[in-house]
This record gives sequence, C-alpha cells and structure tokens, in this order.
Amino acid sequence: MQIERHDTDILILGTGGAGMFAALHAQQSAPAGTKITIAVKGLIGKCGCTRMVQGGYNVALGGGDTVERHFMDTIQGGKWLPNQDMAWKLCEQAVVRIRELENEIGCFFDRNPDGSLHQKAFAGQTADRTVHKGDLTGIEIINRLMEQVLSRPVEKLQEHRAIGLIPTKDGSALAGVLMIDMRSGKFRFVRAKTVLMGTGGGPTMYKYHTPSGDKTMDGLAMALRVGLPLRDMEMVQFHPTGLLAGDHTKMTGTVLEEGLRGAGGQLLNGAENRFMFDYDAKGERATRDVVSRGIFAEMRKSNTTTPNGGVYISMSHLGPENVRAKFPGMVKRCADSGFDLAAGLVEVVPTAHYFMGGVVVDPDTRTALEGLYVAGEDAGGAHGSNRLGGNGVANSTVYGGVAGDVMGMDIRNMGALRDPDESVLEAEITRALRPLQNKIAPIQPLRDKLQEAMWEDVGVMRTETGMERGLTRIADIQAELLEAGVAGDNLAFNLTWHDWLNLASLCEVSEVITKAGLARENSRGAHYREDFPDSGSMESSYFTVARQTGDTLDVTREDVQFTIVKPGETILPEGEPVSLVEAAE
Amino acid sequence: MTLKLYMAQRITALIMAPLVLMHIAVMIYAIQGGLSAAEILGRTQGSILWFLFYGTFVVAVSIHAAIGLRTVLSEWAGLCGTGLNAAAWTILALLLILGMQAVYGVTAT
Amino acid sequence: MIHGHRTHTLWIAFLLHRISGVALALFLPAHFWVLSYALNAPQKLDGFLHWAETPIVKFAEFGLVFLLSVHMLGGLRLMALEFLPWTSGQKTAAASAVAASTFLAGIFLLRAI
Amino acid sequence: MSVSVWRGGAAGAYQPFDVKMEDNQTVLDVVAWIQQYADPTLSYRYACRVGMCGSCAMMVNGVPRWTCRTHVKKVLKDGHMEIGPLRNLPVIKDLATDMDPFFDKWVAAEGLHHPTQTRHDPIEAIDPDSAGRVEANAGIECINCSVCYAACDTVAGNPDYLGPAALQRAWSVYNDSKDANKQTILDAVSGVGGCHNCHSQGSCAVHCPNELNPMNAIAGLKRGTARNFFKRRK
Ligand SMILES: Cc1cc2nc3c(=O)[nH]c(=O)nc-3n(C[C@H](O)[C@H](O)[C@H](O)COP(=O)(O)OP(=O)(O)OC[C@H]3O[C@@H](n4cnc5c(N)ncnc54)[C@H](O)[C@@H]3O)c2cc1C
Ligand code: HEM
Ligand code: SF4
Ligand code: F3S
Ligand code: FES
Repeated sequence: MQIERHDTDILILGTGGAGMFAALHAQQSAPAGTKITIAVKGLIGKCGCTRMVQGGYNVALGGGDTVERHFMDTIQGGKWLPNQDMAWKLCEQAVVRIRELENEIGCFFDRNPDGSLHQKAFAGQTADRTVHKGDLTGIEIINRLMEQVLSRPVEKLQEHRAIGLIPTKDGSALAGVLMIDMRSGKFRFVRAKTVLMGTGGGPTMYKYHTPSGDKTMDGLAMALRVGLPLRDMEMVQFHPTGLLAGDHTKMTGTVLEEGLRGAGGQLLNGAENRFMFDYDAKGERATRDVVSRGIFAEMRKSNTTTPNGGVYISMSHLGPENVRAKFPGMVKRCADSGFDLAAGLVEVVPTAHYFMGGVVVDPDTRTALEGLYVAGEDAGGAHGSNRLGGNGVANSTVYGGVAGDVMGMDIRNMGALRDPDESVLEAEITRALRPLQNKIAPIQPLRDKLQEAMWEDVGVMRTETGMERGLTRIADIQAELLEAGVAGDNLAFNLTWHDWLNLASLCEVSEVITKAGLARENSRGAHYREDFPDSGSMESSYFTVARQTGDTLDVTREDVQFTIVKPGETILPEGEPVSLVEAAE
Repeated sequence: MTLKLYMAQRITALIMAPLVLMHIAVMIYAIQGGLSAAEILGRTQGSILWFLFYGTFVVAVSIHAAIGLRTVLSEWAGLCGTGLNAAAWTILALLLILGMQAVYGVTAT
Repeated sequence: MIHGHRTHTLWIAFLLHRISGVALALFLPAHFWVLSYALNAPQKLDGFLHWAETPIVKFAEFGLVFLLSVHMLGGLRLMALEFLPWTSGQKTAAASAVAASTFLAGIFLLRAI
Repeated sequence: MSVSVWRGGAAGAYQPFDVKMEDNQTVLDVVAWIQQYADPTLSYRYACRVGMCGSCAMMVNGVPRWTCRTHVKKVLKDGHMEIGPLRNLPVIKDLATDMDPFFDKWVAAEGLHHPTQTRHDPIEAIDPDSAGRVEANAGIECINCSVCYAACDTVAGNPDYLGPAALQRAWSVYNDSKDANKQTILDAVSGVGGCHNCHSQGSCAVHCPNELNPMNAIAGLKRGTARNFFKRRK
C-alpha cells in the first residue's frame, strides 16, 4: 500500500470550537515560521457539533454572577466528579474567550435593549449566564471562526480522516497521525511535533442521537489504541426531547429545544396523558437526566407509546400562534419532517447528546503521551458526571485556545520531528484495509444493531444484567464487522468504507462505555443504575479510568481530588443567595 | 464588471431615460398624419437644441450599450480578457460613428 | 431554459431586460444608418418611410417601442431596487414595469395606425 | 419512486434507482438509503442532518436545495425525482462538490471581521435596533450552504463573480459597527468579480433555505460603493 508522507510542526485534528481556537492561538503563540496544519473529516467549520449549538455559551460576566458561582454550579451539576482545576479554568477563561469571540473573531451575541449582552439561565444554573445568538449560537461562533481560519496561512487538509495516532518506537511520544485523504482514498501520514486532538467525541452509537453524522468517536478509539487512559467513560448525556420521526430518516434524534419545556410544553404518553408528575415534582421542568428517565420509564410500560415508540410533546395549549412566534425555527424544522409543532403533537424520545468522558488530560490539555494534546468533547474531566447546558461550547473554545497557546510554547523546546514506529503504522493501515479483503456485506444493518444494543442495554437506565448482555451484543457485532466486506475497487470518496471505519470506532468505545458503566456501582448524574439507584457518598467520590493494554481493557477507579472545594462546602462568600435566578427552573 | 463600468452604465441609463421618454413622445406626436423626410428634417435641421438632444443620446447610448453588450458577451459567449475589451471598444466606436453621422444628418443644415 | 431555479418573476424580469437590451443594441446601428441618409439622400429616406407605412413594419415599430420601454422601465426598476433600499414589492415593480411598457407601446401603435 | 442520481465527476450520467417511499423521508434519506442498501459506491456529503451545517445541498429536479430538510413529498413529480451535484462548483464525485471556490470567494470579499478591539477590552454595548445592526443581522443566519451560489446564473456565466453569499457576508461586516476596515470591504467588492456584476436575478433570495435575501445585501453594497465613488472623486 503506498502512503504519502507529509511533515508539519503543529497538527490540529477537527474544526469544532476546540480545533479552530487551537489553530488561531497556535498561530499567535508559536515562533515565526512554524507550520500549522488543520485536518478535518469534513469541510472546515461545516462538521462537528459546535456548529449545532443552539442554547448558548456559559460565562459569568458580572451583574451579580461570578466565576466562583459558575464554578460551583459546574461542580454541583457534575455531582462532584469534575476535575476541579479543569472546571475552574473553564469558568475563569470563558470570560476571556467570550470577549475574544466578540472583539477579535467578530461574533455578535444577542443584546438587551440597553445594548448590554443578553444572558439567560439554563436548568441547573443559579444565575442568568448563558450568552447566545438567538437559538443558532453555534452557527455564529463557527462561521466567524471559520472565516478567520480560512483567511490565515494555515495548511488545510479537508476531508482527511485521522485513523491512527502513531507513537515513536519507544512509545514515549507521538510521532504523527495516520489519515485517509477521503477524496482520493489514499493514506497520508503526517508527522508533527505537537498534535491537538479535537475530534469531539459524540455518542452516536445510540439509536437516537443528536451529534452530526461525521462524529463517531474516532478520537477516543485512537487514544484507546495508543494506550492512553480514558476517564468517566460511562457518562453519556441524554437530551430528553429528540425528534422521533421513524427509522427511515436522519431527522430522528435531532434536538427539539429545551426551551419548549421551559415555556410550558407538556409531555404526553401514547394515550395522550401527562405523565412527568408521576416521576418528579417539577414535571416537565425537571433537569435533563430526570426527564429523560421519566420518558424512558414511561416508554417501557406497555401500551403507552406513540406510533414510533416514544412520547408526545404538546405545545398547542399555549396557543399555536404564540408557539409559532416564539419558536419559529423549531416549528419550521418539525414542519419539514411533516409535524405540526404549533397546533399538533410531535413525537419525541430521549436522545444521546453529549459525551462527558474522554482522554485524561491536565488543565493545560497535555496528555500522558508527549506531543499529544486533547481539548473539547474528546477530553474528560471538566464536566464530571453531567455537563450543564452551555458549558459544552465554553469548554471546547476555552481549552482549544489553551491547547493552541501551550503547543505554541512547548514546540520551542522540541527539536526535530519524531520518527514513527513503522510497525504500528503498518498495523493501523492493515486494520483500515481489512474490510477490502472481506466478502461484501451491507454495513448499515450492523450499525443499526449496535445502536439498538446500546440504547436498550447501556442507555438511559442501566443494570448489571443489561450491560453484561450489552457486552456480548457488542462483541458479536464487532466480530461480524471484522468479517464484513466493502468493495475496494475505488476508494475515492468511498463512504461505505468510512461507514465501516466509523462502526469500528463506535464498537471499540461502546465496549469501554459498558465496562465503565459496570465499574460504577452507583447512580451519578447521567449514569443511572437501576440496581444501584443511590448516588453514593460524595466525599468518597471516584471516577473511572479505562485503559487498554494489548487486548485487555481494564477499568479502575480513582478518587476525585477536591483541590478547590469539598462536598458540602462552597467557595461563594457567606450570605450569597443560593440562586440569583428568580423563577429558577 | 467593475465599479467604474457599473457607474458609467447607470449614469448613462439615467441620462437616457428622460431623453427616451421625450423621443417617444415626439414620435407619437410626429406620426400623427404620417411622417415624411422633409417633416422630420424641417423640425430638426439647424437646431442646436436638437443637436444636443440627439448628440447626448448617442454618446450615452454608445457607452451604455457597449458596456451592456460587453457583459452579455462575457456571460453568454464566454469572452474574457483582451478579446472582451476589444469587442466593447469596437462596439463603442461603431455606435459613436454611426450615431454621430446620423445626428449630423438630421441636424446639420 | 426557463426551468428549475429560474421559474420566478425576478429572473424573468432579468431575462426580458437583457433580451430587450441586446435587441435594441442590434437595432440601433440600423436606425442610425437609416437616419444618416437624411443629409446626402433625403429621397431614400422618404422611400424608406414609405416602406415603413406597411402594416408589418408598423408592427415591428410597435415591437421596437415596446422593447425600448420594457428595457427602460425594467432598467429604472432595477436601479430603484439598487438605489432605494426597498425590501419588498420588487415583484410588483417588475410586473408593473412590463405593464406600463405594454401600455406605452400600445398607445404608440394606436397612434401610428 | 424512481430516483435518478448523478454518477461520476464533471463528466458522468444519471443512474436510475428504485427507492421505497417512507413516511417522513427527506431527499438526504433517499440518497443515504441508496448508498447503504442499493449502491455502496455512491458519494455525497452531509453532517448535521438538520439544516445547520450547509453541507448537504444538491440539485433536486434542477433546483438547488438543502437535502436534509427537504421532504420527499415536496419535490416528487409523478413518482420521480432527479438528484445531481450542486451547480456552479467542481464535482468531486457523484453528489459531492468541491466547495473551495465558494469559500475562497468568501474570504476574497473580505467577509470576515476586522477587529477594533481585543480580548482584553469589555464587550461593547450595542443597540440591537440601531440601523447598522439591523442591516448586519439580516444576513447573519447564513449557513454557507452555497444554494444561492448554485442558483445564480451570473456565477454560472462569470467565474470571477464572488457570488451572493460572500457578498452578503461582506455587507454584514460592512454594517458592523465593530468593524475597522470598511474601505477594504468596499474595495474588495468593487473589483472584476465584485457586487456590480449582480443583475438582481433574485434566484439567490428565492432559493435560500433560510429565507435570507442576498440580493438586498448586494444592492446595499452597490449603494455603498456608488456613494464612495463620488466621495473619492471629490
Ligand atoms: C445539537 C447540539 C446542540 C448543542 N447545544 C449546546 C449548547 O447550547 N451549549 C453548549 O454549551 N453545548 C452544546 N452542545 C455541545 C457542544 O456542541 C459541544 O460540546 C462542543 O461543541 C464540542 O466541540 P469540539 O470542538 O470538541 O467538537 P466538535 O465541534 O464536534 O468538532 C469535532 C471536529 O472533529 C472532526 N473529526 C471527527 N472525527 C475526526 C477524525 N477521525 N479525523 C479528523 N477530524 C475528525 C469533526 O468532523 C469536527 O470537525 C450541543 C451539541 C449538539 C449536538
Ligand atoms: C432608456 C433608458 C435605459 C435605461 C434606464 C437602461 C437601463 C439599463 C440598466 C440598468 C442596465 C444594467 C442591467 C444589468 O446590470 O443587469 C442596462 C443594460 C443594458 N442596456 Fe440599457 N437602458 C436604457 C437604454 C438602453 C438602450 C437604448 C440600449 C440599446 C442600445 C440599451 C442596451 C442595453 C444592453 C445591451 C444592456 C446589457 C443587458 C444586460 O446586462 O443584461 N439600453 N440598461
Ligand atoms: S445566503 Fe442562504 S442560500 Fe446562500 S449560502 Fe447563505 S444560507 Fe445558503
Ligand atoms: S441570483 Fe445572482 S445575479 Fe444577483 S440577485 Fe442573486 S446574486
Ligand atoms: S446536513 Fe447539515 S444542512 Fe443538511
């Protein structure tokens, strides 16, 4: 197999908030003449989830709100599992990053009539903190970042998919990244002194999921194969109201905004009865995890589901005109797939939304492998067991920028490019080429199978038996995948080959999620064990760490270090009100 | 098409608009009862006003149409670069010469 | 040619404007040429004008005036759209430009007959 | 239903497929189904699947559309539809086009912020109802899907033409009170491929899936440059 070799100084994988900021900051911090390359699975700025951010960006900008309060909300939202130093840096740097976005990148966020920034409160926040641009905040952020990156002398490798992190022979450092140039189907090995991985996780191994189609956990699978520790891998956040439009459409799973419930939207079961109050006193306005579990439990009861097996969201009692005026984007989106949100019923289902788990990093985004940095949804630690709405994009932009700064500095102490372990390179190529030798078989049914298995056995509510069954199902699918073949006569833009590779990544990470889920014998944040419904003692909180050595995957527990605040305590000054939000949801 | 060409085209168009309206009005008036060469010439020959009127029109329309055809030639016939500009200049020259000849014809004594 | 993405008023207005512009530009040299006979050969011009009395030529003249007014009003519409920041009613403007041209040329035709 | 799909690069042909109708099916679903179950070699592009990323635009029955948000029922004619790669862009393979020219022009039109302040300054108070802001906001929800670019015949006839989306972005930046470089923008849109090439065909506004109106934005640039033309002469 011929492979093209390519050298650069700083390589960035992904063009979400993390990748884009890394590119811009690396350019500012690296010595003149440093070559920066950005490689992405899709088109620059047109893939990934940062673009899909609706609600907004959490940042404490005064008016009573403080970094301390943002931090406390983040720790409490994460149920004391977050790495506190990371959470602190997230909250502290978000202030700088939002100013950078407005003043240097050119975003314009919504204003109050007096011209000051408009901020609102998502569930789980004790202050009006979320900066936004209507409900299309991500488009504004990514488009503006994209313009800046496109206009700079950064080498662009679009539709280049990373498939393997290639270490040096002694395994101590990263030599470069193996990619497939998707347009030609050729392999390209890119050496770099520092690499930022910002491929954005993305729990798309669930039947219902929100992230964009390009996200298939490639980054975490690559990290796993190169032996890096991954933390909090059991933590998958479900959004309660994904659109449910049947199995034949990609629209299924996409988010119907949180604000619908906030505004008074009601959830009805198949018999058109309200049910959320059976599960929580706050009804539909409870937090994401609670509502998701309520819906899931209701769906499990026989005879109470909608035609497609979910529940309904109903807005019409608020007045169709009113709904149309308040949620024009959502109404139009539903109409496009044949639903009348304003006056009728729309089927919804909980949908996998965000992945809290990720590579173990330090607050400077460094990993255990010299030369590899990880930021954004690929990095674990900042959110613990649950991510607050609005903290996702803050996290990716803050840490992407940090990674850019740090790489630009670190590179000064790095001499020559490192040579790869050719045997690992060879092995990764062989792995990727495997389906081309097999007998041709459709790949999509296997993906469907994995998504069913994860949804049923490792989903919103988990049990030991379920997860054990899940492991067997994943293993079976993985075995089938290894025998499934793809026609290899033309590898240019061969989506089916990439479907195979996508599914390979998803299977690997699904196994880790399940094993981490088994290792956590309590219920925290997004992780709910029906056999261990108790949250366990906060003081002795632990997080899971998964690591692959050879063919064995080990999951261990590590104690959370309360470096800034201990459970039951707060860093807010005495006498501060618990919440500044008047009608806290 | 650049800003300069654009401005030239729009300015000439604005100049022509009243002239064309006027011309049509005169024609509607003139053809009542039929036209003869003598009638036309009787009105126009020796008139400095008519000379200016038609002279302005010819200059404006030559510029305007040359730019217009240049655009059409580039978009629909794929002409570009020097060929395109040469064509536009030729059209301009042709229209100016023919036009001024005509103006001279109808207004000179 | 007018299919798919082109089936809407503004595009058709553009096409009309362009075709009328090109047609005018083709006609104009002929017009100038005829008029330039005025000086050196008035009798030829008379002959021409006589020929111009035939109905078919009358109709052609109607067409010409029509083209001229279509193009002019279309052009004025376009410049109004460009220079007066209107936000709506452009379709109406396009349609009324064509209507007005027909009217103007219609008068011309009636008078000529 | 019968679906004809473009196969090949710039030179190629339509290939017929027979696809089962389903409820709630989008054009993108049809394309994906063909690749997943009928012909695994079909190439196309998408990402967000909900009308946010602008990656999935194609020609459907000769009309440029975002396929992920286009319901099959809306476009099916007598049980048939024809799906081709987006117009006015080089075809990579089948339904996937090379969007680089579109983005190169976006940058060439100076469709990017020129900062007046830094991350160390507070965020400016800006009246959301001020005239400039309202004008800038009008085109802000562009997802750079290139539908307008594909719909515009001026782009088809003039490879230099920057096109509706890039010019609309330039107009937004021009109206942004935070922007430092208004003159650069006017110069960038006054060249050979500039805003003056636009014939107000309006196809951009008619087909933009987000109901934006690049034609109006371009008219704005024409006014801006024209005013500037006289100012500079003086
Ligand atoms: C529908 C939706 C709504 C959301 N709303 C909010 C919100 O309101 N507020 C909030 O804070 N957060 C929100 N989030 C979460 C937020 O979008 C993410 O947390 C954050 O944007 C992740 O940024 P990132 O840079 O890590 O990854 P992404 O933005 O997802 O970018 C990942 C990039 O990596 C690329 N990539 C993937 N694999 C490879 C590979 N193998 N090789 C090369 N490149 C690769 C992708 O193509 C993409 O460019 C939302 C998420 C979704 C899905
Ligand atoms: C009487 C007043 C006239 C007005 C107001 C007018 C206006 C305009 C305008 C605004 C354009 C630009 C169109 C565009 O950019 O899309 C134009 C184009 C053009 N005009 Fe005129 N015009 C007039 C008379 C004429 C005459 C008499 C001729 C014939 C010689 C003519 C020939 C053309 C041509 C060939 C074009 C190019 C068409 C195109 O680009 O689509 N115009 N006109
Ligand atoms: S203006 Fe509309 S059609 Fe054009 S790129 Fe933007 S969103 Fe797409
Ligand atoms: S379609 Fe093209 S010609 Fe102008 S109005 Fe839109 S850019
Ligand atoms: S896939 Fe993103 S807009 Fe259609």
